[in-house]
Amino acid sequence: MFNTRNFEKIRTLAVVLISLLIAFLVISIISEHPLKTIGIFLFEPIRTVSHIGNVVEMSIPLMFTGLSVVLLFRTNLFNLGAEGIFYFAAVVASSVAIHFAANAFFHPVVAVLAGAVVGALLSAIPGILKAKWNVNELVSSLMFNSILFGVGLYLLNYYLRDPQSFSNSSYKFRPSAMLDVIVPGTRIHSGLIVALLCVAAGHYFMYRTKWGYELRMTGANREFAEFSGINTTKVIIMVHLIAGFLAGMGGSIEVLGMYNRLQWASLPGYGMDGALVALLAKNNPASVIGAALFLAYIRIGADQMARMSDVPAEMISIIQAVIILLISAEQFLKFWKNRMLLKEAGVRE
Amino acid sequence: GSNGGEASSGSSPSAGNSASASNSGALKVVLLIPGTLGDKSFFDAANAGLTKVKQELGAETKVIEMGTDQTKWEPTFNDVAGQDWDVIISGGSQITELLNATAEQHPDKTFINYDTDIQETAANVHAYSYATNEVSFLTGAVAALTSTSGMPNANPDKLIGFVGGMDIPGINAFLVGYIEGAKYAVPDIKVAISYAGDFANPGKGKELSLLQYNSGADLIFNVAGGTGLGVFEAAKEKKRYAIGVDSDQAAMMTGTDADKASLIVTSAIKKIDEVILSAVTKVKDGSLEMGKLEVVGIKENGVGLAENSIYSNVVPEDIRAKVEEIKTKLTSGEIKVDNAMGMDTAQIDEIRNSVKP
Amino acid sequence: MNELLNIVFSTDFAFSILRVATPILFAALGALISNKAGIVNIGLEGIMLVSALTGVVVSAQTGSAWVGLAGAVLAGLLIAAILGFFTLKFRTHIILGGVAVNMFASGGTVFILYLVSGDKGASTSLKSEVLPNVRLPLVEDIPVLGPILSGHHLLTYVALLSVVAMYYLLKRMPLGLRIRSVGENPHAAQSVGVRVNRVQFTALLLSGLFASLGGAYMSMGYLSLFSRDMTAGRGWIGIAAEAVGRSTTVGTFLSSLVFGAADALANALQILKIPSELVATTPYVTTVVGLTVYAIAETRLKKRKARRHSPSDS
Amino acid sequence: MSESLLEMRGISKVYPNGVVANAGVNFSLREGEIHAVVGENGAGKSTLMKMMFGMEEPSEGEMLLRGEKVRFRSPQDAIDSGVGMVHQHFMLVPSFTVVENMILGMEPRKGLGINRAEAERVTRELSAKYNLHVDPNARVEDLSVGMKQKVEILKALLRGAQILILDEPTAVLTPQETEELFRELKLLKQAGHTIVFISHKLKEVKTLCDRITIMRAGRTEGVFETASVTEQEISRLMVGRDVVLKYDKEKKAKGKPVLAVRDLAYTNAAGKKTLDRVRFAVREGHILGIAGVEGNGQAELVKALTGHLPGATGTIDVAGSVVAGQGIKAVRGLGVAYIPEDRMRQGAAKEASIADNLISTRYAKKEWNRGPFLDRRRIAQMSKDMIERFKIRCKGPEQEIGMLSGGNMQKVIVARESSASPRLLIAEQPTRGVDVGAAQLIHQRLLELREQGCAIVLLSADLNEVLELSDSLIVLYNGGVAAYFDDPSGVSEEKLGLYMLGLEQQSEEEAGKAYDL
Ligand SMILES: Nc1ncnc2c1ncn2[C@@H]1O[C@H](COP(=O)(O)OP(=O)(O)OP(=O)(O)O)[C@@H](O)[C@H]1O
Ligand SMILES: Nc1ncnc2c1ncn2[C@@H]1O[C@H](COP(=O)(O)OP(=O)(O)OP(=O)(O)O)[C@@H](O)[C@H]1O
Ligand SMILES: [Mg+2]
Ligand SMILES: [Mg+2]
Repeated sequence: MFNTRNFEKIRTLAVVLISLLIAFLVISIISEHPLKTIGIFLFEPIRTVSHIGNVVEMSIPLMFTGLSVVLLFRTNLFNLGAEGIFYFAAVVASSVAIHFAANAFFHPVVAVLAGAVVGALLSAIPGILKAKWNVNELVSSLMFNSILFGVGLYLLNYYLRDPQSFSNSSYKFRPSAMLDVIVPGTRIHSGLIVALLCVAAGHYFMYRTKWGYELRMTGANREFAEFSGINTTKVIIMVHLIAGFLAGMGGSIEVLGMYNRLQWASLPGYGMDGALVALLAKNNPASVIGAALFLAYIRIGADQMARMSDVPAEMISIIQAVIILLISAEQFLKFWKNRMLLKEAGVRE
Repeated sequence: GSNGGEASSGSSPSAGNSASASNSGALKVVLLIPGTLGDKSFFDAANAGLTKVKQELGAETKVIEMGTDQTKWEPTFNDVAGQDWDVIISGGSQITELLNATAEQHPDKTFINYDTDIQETAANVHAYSYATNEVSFLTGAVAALTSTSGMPNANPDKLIGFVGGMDIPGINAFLVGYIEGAKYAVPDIKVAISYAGDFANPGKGKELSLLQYNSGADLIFNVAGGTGLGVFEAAKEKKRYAIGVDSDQAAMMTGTDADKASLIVTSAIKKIDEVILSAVTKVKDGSLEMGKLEVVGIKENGVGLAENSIYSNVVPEDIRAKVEEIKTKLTSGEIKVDNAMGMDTAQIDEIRNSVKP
Repeated sequence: MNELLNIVFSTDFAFSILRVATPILFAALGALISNKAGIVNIGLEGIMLVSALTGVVVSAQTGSAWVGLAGAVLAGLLIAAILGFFTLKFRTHIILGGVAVNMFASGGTVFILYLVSGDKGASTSLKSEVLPNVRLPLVEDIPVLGPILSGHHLLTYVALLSVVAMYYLLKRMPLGLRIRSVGENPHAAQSVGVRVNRVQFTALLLSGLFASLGGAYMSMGYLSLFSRDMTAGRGWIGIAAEAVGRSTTVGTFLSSLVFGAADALANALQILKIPSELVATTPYVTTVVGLTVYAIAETRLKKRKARRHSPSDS
Repeated sequence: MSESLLEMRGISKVYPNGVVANAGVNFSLREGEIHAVVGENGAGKSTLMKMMFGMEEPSEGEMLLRGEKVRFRSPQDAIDSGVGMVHQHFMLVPSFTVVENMILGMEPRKGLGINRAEAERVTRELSAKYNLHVDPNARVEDLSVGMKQKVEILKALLRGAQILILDEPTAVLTPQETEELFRELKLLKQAGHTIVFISHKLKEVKTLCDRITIMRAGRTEGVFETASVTEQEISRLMVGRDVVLKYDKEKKAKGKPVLAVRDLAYTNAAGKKTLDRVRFAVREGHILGIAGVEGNGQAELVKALTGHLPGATGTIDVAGSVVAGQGIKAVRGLGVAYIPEDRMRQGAAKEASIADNLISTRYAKKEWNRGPFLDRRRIAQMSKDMIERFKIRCKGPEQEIGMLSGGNMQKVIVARESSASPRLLIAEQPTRGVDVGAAQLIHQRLLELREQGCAIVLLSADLNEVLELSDSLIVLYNGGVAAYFDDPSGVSEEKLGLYMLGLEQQSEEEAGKAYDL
């Protein structure tokens, strides 16, 4: 157990524990019944089937954006554009859900694919800029988030908005476009199956196919990949396309699975959360499932806590910040690993 | 008004737990906020209404903030409907479908939707809609009369302003009433109109207002949520007037910034607190008619101007008398105000162009 | 149209450019100094937000705008220090650190506002103070320019002076030399005894300082209150301005002004009824286009030079 | 031991990636000596020196300076104690001027700003004093390698270094420049400085140094007076066995031409002609050595050969196909293999496994795939074979290549590039920074390929290596072919040095014989 091979796992566990400890500290300062409150935070999400359902529902968009970000990060591309694409794809899927008619099988398929394809194409723009002219993908993707939000909101307000409604909400989706609930008693929808399939596909793609190999090598050392004969320009564009496809799919599935109209007047935040999921998953596609569930779990816990106790849900943003800072802290607990290494190298004792 | 902190601690933390069954007689009323408290507007007003319900009717109450992530609303509704509350209150167009759907699944409970524009209403729901056009008609009259008055910060230009959050029907409902009221009071009045495109950017609200004030407007009607806070900032900087919206926005500042508050001559209020109190009172004596959307206007005391001390001190007697007169005409139906809900863009443009400076 | 021209060519409008550009400029200077040291600080928006809140809360508690400003600056420095501690000591990835700061700020400010005032929306129940506007004695008498340059908020002048200070720092001061060396070749800097971490930490603190001034400006002058998410993307526009200004002091300053002017113009253009959602995207579109044009031009230039030289040789 | 100026005891170092670079090392330095540290690549020499200079902190162990316990937490501490270091890789800020590089970290001040005049004055003074002439206002990126090294030494002296550590200073120098450096070092020694000198060239060590510390696999193998050991003995201690420095290779009949380079020319973005009408040819089973001081066109030549130099004119034929304008992928498709100079950047992906690194040039081929998936079993089998054949010291094919020592990493690269039966191999510094044992293995592999009829272009700064392996040899100077030798075995290093420095030049006709079809 306590050897260097398990180090990363132990470290992740330690970070989670520390974060929960901080959560407990914050709660004790604010709450009049800290023990009860933390109890709600920790156990309420699994107390009833419907709460478990809430956790799973929330993890679905996180899986999509998480997987999308994993692919990008793994290619060493610091692109945080999943956020804008998630939003914009939801707008696209909504228009298909509103303005086109089809049967209950094809309608969601067409709407989700439309969102995903548009997402892929939009994502390709910073990809091409990066691959061909080395335009910093971080800056361009952040800019794209704001651009896509502005344009998406414009489309929502001018082409999709229900004139009967007071706020920015679209017309109702046609019922045929909405995703089916697959677990009775919850709102877990068929998007979960798609998400799990995508994660599995992502895993096999990354570790078993030559395209995944190209992706990993480009990420590990672009120059090396280039010299080995890998067309890294193509790889970077391909990864952006796939990542955009996934993020777009996530946005489309979220809106068709969880809403009956589009009402987002601000970016929903799942793209940035995707970076957090990717971090927790250590950039491994398969671990995205656990990471997304974990994040959804603590958020639902925080919501329940806000509802049932005297601590507001915004507390969770502190916990999330701590988790991000510590999880990606390479040197955190490294001294301990070094000691183990010296031991294993036989220098000590 | 009261604040969220009181609301949360005022209700027992265990109230959410259905196991802790209630002491017999008291009515159990829960309010679900589709957002968070502290907006100094609908949500705080609803919360104030609930506080009145608790104080005046002796009901057991609880407020739940559901946050802005809409995916969390449905599970909250289901949780709450499954508990032993007698009356479940929520409001807003965005929540209406969900509220109706939940009500249908729980026919034994009474639901109140305190603010919606949607006609459909489930059999055990009583819904309210506010005649914002009527109250805006009054603010328009106040604004136009102010602009042409000899009030210290008014100028001779016949120009007033309007800053909206977004160019959407809900905001334009205010605008149309405002314009019609202004024209009714001063036929050749001009109205400068801006939309911020954002409900949470007070900086932008301030810039837009400064432009309007600089071009000669001496009063701006703010219908822009958080962005509107910037309108008051501009009013203070330029020493011009403003009118608040949704709740008495002068009242929330008198304690902290009296100068600024004294420039907010009045506010167009949705009397959500009154409406909630009266609805729950009617539930108690069994007189609330269910399955109905009730439009509450000036006549029903669902909307009105904030007639606070600033209004009576700052606005001259003759203007107030004129406003009273209009109010009577609105109540009697002598004046009918157009409603922007359901108008198309061309119609609204026509109205906007009629007062273009 | 006439109306519009009247607005745009008024001194009020010129005055408003500086006013609108101030927070953008602060954020851009924050981005510049950290980038020069090789650290990409994308947490500026979050730092601004935290400082905006702190300024309001502290000035309300103490009744002094100056103490409030000090509080805002300290809060900004503290966040920058935490970010620096994790990224430099624990090697947290800087971009993710920035994501963490922003995530913390958007929820955390609401959380703290609630704890302090019981409100989650705005700080109107707090009696906070603002910093003064300043009239420049001689300048204000100059025709046309006087009314444009005088009478701004104190922090607007601080921002302008910061540009000069930044130029001097980077070009002339030992710290500037070290910051640039650390950004360009940290190993070289380290090998001559420059404490790379310390210099980067300093740069990050300076970055936090500028962002915090931007935040204080938002809530203690430009406006006199805090409301949730009130920075409304100004930190990101600052990052954009730094990128368009190609990481030079002068370029960053100019592009901040241009973005400020564009924003002011967009407000004035309300008369033309261009959808505000689209107008709001202009700085971002400009940045992407600008970066792309620069990058393509650079690639082309390299190729052209090579081609121009070669044929004559063979 | 009390006479020690500086002593390190029981030093261990673990890098963050898990490499144990030093394990219980003892090292001591006498005042006024020139002390050599030798050892295979990855033996931990640089690491030990970096700890002495405060750039890395020891994981364990202690250090004494003049008998006092010291702990350097940063180079500044070391500099304050009079330790200076010239690194294996230059530590200069390219866009800064010489003066700016000199004063960085110890800027003379005037008010808040830097006192530029004073900075320039001290630079001029110091370079005059030590006879190390440089232009104070030149940008460092424009300087030659030798110049850069002078700046490095001046930097250390300006900081008052009494102990001067030189990590492989001669690896990039010509024999003439090396001699000049040695003269300067001896002067410094006379002036009372103590010098640590790291080199793989045992001959240099023998001529320059007083004592030698030998390192192997992160540990010290012993300390010797230079006079008391022979080169053979040192080698044996470094590698743990005898090393053959001579190779028997048969002169072979000329095969078909594989590579033909004609009139290759290139002018870089700055307008400098970096390749000038280069002509040469290489035949099957033939090794062409290319010697030259770094920066005389080798880098551009290799780029052109691997299809990486758009804008170059002239023709390059590989087995009848024109290379110009094609990317490296197409070039590799023609049967070209390439061992890059910089193994960390172009040769390997550090975080990827050994197996992943071995397959990088052929993963796309049908035989390594089964349907849409890579044939993992086959790849694992191949990796195991390679590890065995090339004696790669590792835990297995799945280990990260970044955890290996430099020499073993280089073996992985050579294994990959040489096992695809290439028609042409371009080997750029194949043994740079590699220990003698590994170098020998690599040399043997190159000769095996030659036996199999592969054409090889060998570029190396190690003249001994070029002379020993090549069938013929060209010298590059200023982008052009300065000399061609049909039979390198008769050429001395000194003579080569004259051509490399441009002091002599063959006639065009003589040099043109390199292009002999
Ligand atoms: N975005 C821009 N818009 C307009 N002009 C620009 C822009 N970016 C750069 N410039 C111009 O390019 C020049 C670049 O400035 P300069 O190189 O003097 O920067 P600097 O302040 O010295 O920066 P550094 O200290 O990093 O070198 C300026 O004179 C400015 O006019
Ligand atoms: N910064 C680093 N991080 C991780 N590992 C390192 C680092 N620097 C060196 N190593 C590893 O430590 C070991 C010792 O390296 P070091 O550079 O000290 O060897 P050396 O004796 O100087 O070799 P050479 O002759 O090649 O310069 C090698 O395995 C090397 O890969
Ligand atoms: Mg007037
Ligand atoms: Mg070394």
